[in-house]
Amino acid sequence: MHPHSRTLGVVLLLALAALALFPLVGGTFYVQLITKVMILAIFAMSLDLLVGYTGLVSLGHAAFFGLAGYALALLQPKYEPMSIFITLPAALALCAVFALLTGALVLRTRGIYFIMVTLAFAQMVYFVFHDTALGGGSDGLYINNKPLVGWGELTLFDLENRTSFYYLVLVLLVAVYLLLRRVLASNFGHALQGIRVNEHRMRAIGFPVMRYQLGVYVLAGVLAGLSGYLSAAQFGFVNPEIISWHQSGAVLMMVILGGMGTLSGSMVGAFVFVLLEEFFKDDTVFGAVAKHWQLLMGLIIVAVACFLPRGLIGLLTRRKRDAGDA
Amino acid sequence: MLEVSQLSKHFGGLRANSNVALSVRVGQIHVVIGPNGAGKSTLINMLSGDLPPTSGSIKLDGREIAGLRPDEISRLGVGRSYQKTNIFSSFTVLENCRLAAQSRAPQAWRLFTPADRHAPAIALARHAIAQAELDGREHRVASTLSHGEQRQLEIALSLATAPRVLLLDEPLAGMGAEESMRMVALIGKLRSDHAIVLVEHDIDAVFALADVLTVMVEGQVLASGSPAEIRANPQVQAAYLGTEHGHV
Amino acid sequence: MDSVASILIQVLNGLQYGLLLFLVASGLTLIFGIMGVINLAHGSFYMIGAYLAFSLTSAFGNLFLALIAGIVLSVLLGLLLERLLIRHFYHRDHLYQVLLTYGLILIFEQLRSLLWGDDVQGVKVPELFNHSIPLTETLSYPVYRLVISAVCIAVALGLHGLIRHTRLGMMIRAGAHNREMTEAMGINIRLLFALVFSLGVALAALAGMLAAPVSSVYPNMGSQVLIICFVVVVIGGIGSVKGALVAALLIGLADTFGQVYLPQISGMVVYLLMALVLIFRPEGLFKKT
Amino acid sequence: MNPIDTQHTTPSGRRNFISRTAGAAAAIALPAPFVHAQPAKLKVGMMLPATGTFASLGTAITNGFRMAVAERGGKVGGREIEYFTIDDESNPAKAPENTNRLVQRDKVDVLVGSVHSGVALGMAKIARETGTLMLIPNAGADDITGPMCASNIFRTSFSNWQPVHPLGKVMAERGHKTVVWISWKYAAGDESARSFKEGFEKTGGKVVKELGLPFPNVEFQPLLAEIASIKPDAVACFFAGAGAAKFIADYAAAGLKDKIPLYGSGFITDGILQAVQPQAQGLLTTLHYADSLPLARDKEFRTKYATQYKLQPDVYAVQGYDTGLVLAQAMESVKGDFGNKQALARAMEGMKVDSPRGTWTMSKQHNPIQDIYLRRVEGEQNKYVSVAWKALADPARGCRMA
Repeated sequence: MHPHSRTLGVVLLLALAALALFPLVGGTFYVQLITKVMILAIFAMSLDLLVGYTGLVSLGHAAFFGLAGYALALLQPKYEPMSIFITLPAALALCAVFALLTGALVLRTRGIYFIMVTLAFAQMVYFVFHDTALGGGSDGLYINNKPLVGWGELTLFDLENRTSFYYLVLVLLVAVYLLLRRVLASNFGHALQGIRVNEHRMRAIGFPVMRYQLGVYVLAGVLAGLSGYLSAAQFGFVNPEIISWHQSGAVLMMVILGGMGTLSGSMVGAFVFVLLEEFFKDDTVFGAVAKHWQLLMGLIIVAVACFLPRGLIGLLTRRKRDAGDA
Repeated sequence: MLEVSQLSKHFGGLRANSNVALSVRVGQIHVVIGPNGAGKSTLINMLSGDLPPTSGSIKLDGREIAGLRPDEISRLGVGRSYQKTNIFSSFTVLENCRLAAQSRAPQAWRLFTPADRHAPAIALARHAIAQAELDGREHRVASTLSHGEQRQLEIALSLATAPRVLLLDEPLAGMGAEESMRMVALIGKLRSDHAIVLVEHDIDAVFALADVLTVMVEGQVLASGSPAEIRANPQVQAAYLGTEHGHV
Repeated sequence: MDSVASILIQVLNGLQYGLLLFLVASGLTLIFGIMGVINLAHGSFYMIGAYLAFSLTSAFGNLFLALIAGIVLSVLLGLLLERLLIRHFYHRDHLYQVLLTYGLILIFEQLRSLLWGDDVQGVKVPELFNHSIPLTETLSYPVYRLVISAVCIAVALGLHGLIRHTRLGMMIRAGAHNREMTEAMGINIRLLFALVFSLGVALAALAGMLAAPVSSVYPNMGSQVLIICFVVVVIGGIGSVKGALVAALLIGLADTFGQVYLPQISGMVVYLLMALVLIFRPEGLFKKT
Repeated sequence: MNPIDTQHTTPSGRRNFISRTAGAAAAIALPAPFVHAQPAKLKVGMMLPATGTFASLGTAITNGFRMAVAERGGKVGGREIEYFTIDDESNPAKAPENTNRLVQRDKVDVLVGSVHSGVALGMAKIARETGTLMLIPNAGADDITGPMCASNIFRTSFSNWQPVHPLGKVMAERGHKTVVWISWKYAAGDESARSFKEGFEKTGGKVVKELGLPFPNVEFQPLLAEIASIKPDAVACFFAGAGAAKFIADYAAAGLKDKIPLYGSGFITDGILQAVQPQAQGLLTTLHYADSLPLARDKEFRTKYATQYKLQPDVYAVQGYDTGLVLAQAMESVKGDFGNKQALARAMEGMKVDSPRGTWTMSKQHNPIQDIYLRRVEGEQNKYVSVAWKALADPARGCRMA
């Protein structure tokens, strides 16, 4: 349905090459920063699946991000690592179950309701971790060791090494991107896009819309969980704030900033969003205004909402079609 | 094929349909006419599952389908078109029809096979496009089609779901004379392998196509029979044909 | 104190909290229902109201004058925002409304920081109401809280009268029902929307002003209120002022009793309530038809 | 671009963009000092809240710290200080990353932060991993100088255990036998609750009920009704900031003020008295600082601070100031040789700090051993009443550092 433009392919390959070479030249801090950006890119793509492709505007996507992070923190013994082959599937399964349960409820609603209800459910998860002793309350929990990539005595590679961790995230980012391209080009993916364009007619031509939406809701939840798991592993720390609605708002902003309904746009959005935040906070550039960096961020967000509905990718691609291009 | 009896729909105190009955079989076009507000669209919406009936029965091949969801009814072989064009306007013609065809295909849930290589759905889609006489426009984006072509696509979308029963809600709405003629011919051709329920205002088209006519007034069936019987029915003449010439 | 009195007092507390929530949520639900706009910045208007009360009370030395001036200012703010920004988002996807109003939250919060600083500030309870009524041997109930409840009830009645018996109310009802039809009836939809939006802003700001003397004014005070009000709107049904009232009181009571009897899960009680409502009434208790 | 830019240029396009903008800006903002003189500057990373609820606390700490350094001519141990600041937003979720920014990008020698305990815990984790010297000017989480204690992490403020521990003794002395405790249910609230209970029950009193509500919920009314029905001899509490102001106002409005005396951790009356002055009159609290302390050192500090910043100093300003003092004294004792970490740590352990709050000593677990004062609210001030506990040391449970 959506032929990939050759230029975009070339740009993506160049970006991949740059990312692959980056740790050879970048300082420790920047390697970590780009790791974070790549993790957020996975997060943003997972949300784009809902917002951009299926037309479901969720303002509670951070719930999955946080759940998986807490799953890692709670599963792993305090002072020793645990195999990623146990903790990751468990974290993702938790997200899938949560998506299935809440999805069955939130998908009964539409439009504004959907936005508010997703927000409220995420808020509920926030309070579960914030108010109960389960996850260390408002102080959160430490993850003192990175997950072990291996089994028993056998270790394939060591994630304590920042470069190894970087490459693991890079590989996962590419894998998620390819997976989603494949899924979006499939019958299932086309059905999702049909639902976004005309949900009513989709029913009339025989699609059990709710089941498809639930399917994509679970998929998006699981992928958001993957990014949350990686983020928790990277920083070794989880806290209720990773579930807060500001986190959900930020990732929504990334999706739109980059250009929703385009996987590459989500990745660009994650990158630019983090970069802007870095930039505005820099008091060598903005002096006293840096203290009020959120003001600049707010202005940018308003400007994007007003003038850049198709995001940065929309600036580059001059296609008139409104349909999602992968 | 499709048997409707005692079908009623109430919106609060308003009786949009009361005890409506009709039946249609393959090879037959059953036209429903009536003035605005007679409840024709409500009837179609109940048959397609868009509106749940308040009471009554809709049997498809003897199976009760009243109250099923639209997608369930669609998958049982009932296709419908809409009075107000209701297509995937940002998709191409082929994409529109392939999507519709896909819902019939056994591999609808396969996550990793590219849809545009999904042969059964594409074959079905192309067949529907040919039937709706849209050949050559497969790769046009739906929103760029002319009004008449969009109406054809509306029909093609239903056809791509390989229905046995077709519910057509004013397919000629907003069409010019020439476009209308083409559409009438198209619907005529579909008669041979579909059972068709047609709601239409255009009097010429109605009498050109109808095998059976049902006249509805204020949510009730006033009369039902062959076109000749209806024409001769004094009640219909008094209540309807007589007063609203040319616009049945 | 016997348990009956204890429960009665908690009911009073729950109702008072609920009524205040209603004031914020009613504007939110009207803006949702009539204009089809999702407004995340609604909590900011509550915050702005509270800060206005702080500044204006010290300027006028009197909360009543401050209230009046504050309402005028917030209506103006509403008109300005509607004219400059919101108006261009009526026909756009909710997504962009979310984005716009999310950006506005950040902007308002930083402007607040620039204008008023980041300290906690107090607003004096008006002398007239600055005493308490003894309820039990140890506990008394502050008169000002009763005043808040009374004002909220008056506003609720006023809203009811406005919607049922005035031309604006007729337009609001028609607009909530069917936008195109309203336009066809020759109603100036632009004017209607501008009025509804300012009404919403004024209601939220009024709630903030009323609450300021009991809650103090402080940074980020709007966001907590906002999310609870979302829950109110979801439970009550979008666009239904009556639904907002019932839901707000329900939440006020649930939250109050949750804190006393289920302290372990009190943060979650209102969300569980919402989930329950969603299971049985996905469109809220008072779905508008 | 400045050749001595701390950020190494790389061929990567993205990387270049970051470093170019930051580097170029740095070159504009700091032209001369970048080409540095001898000896090298000491890089201090200040990670404090600049936005949100705790923003004013961040400002007070920064002011205090800079004042201490300025008193020494802007130098510590003969080395000038280069500041790196970052807004931690009081958001623990961003703490590890923000800390990394200072430690790994800016390569700071010393980390100073933060207000929020969650943020400080996130910082401490990285400080432990990287061995960066960390000075905590506020966050009171017991764990930091308990199980998490480390040779390179020092706190110049208090542990949550400290300020409320003497409160039990104070209340017992006033004849209260049954007490209801109320606070937010979060780490600082829970730690204060435990400490208070321990202190009070040692005197034979009883905490008859512990009430709590989710942070930062401020709907206290139901809990006040609960207190009224329990009718304890007294109430003890821990809140902070806006919530504390509202609690004091609500407590008075509910008519409890004159019937059941209220006591609290000193934080409940800090920085909010302008908001709830009338309702708070006469309130007794315990903290490691007070207004009108009978100390010349304090009077001098307060005058100077008020002149310099046009602000009244508070406990946070003092903590910031002490953080500066600790760093300066340690640097002086190693004569500016920051590389000698062991000597630096030795200098800090057991260090006597001549603070405006009174002289205190750095414990072996790196937390102040300090006097806790009983204060009474008079006007807009927390007036000194007496020393509630002389030289109180945190028990530092779980700290395995010798």
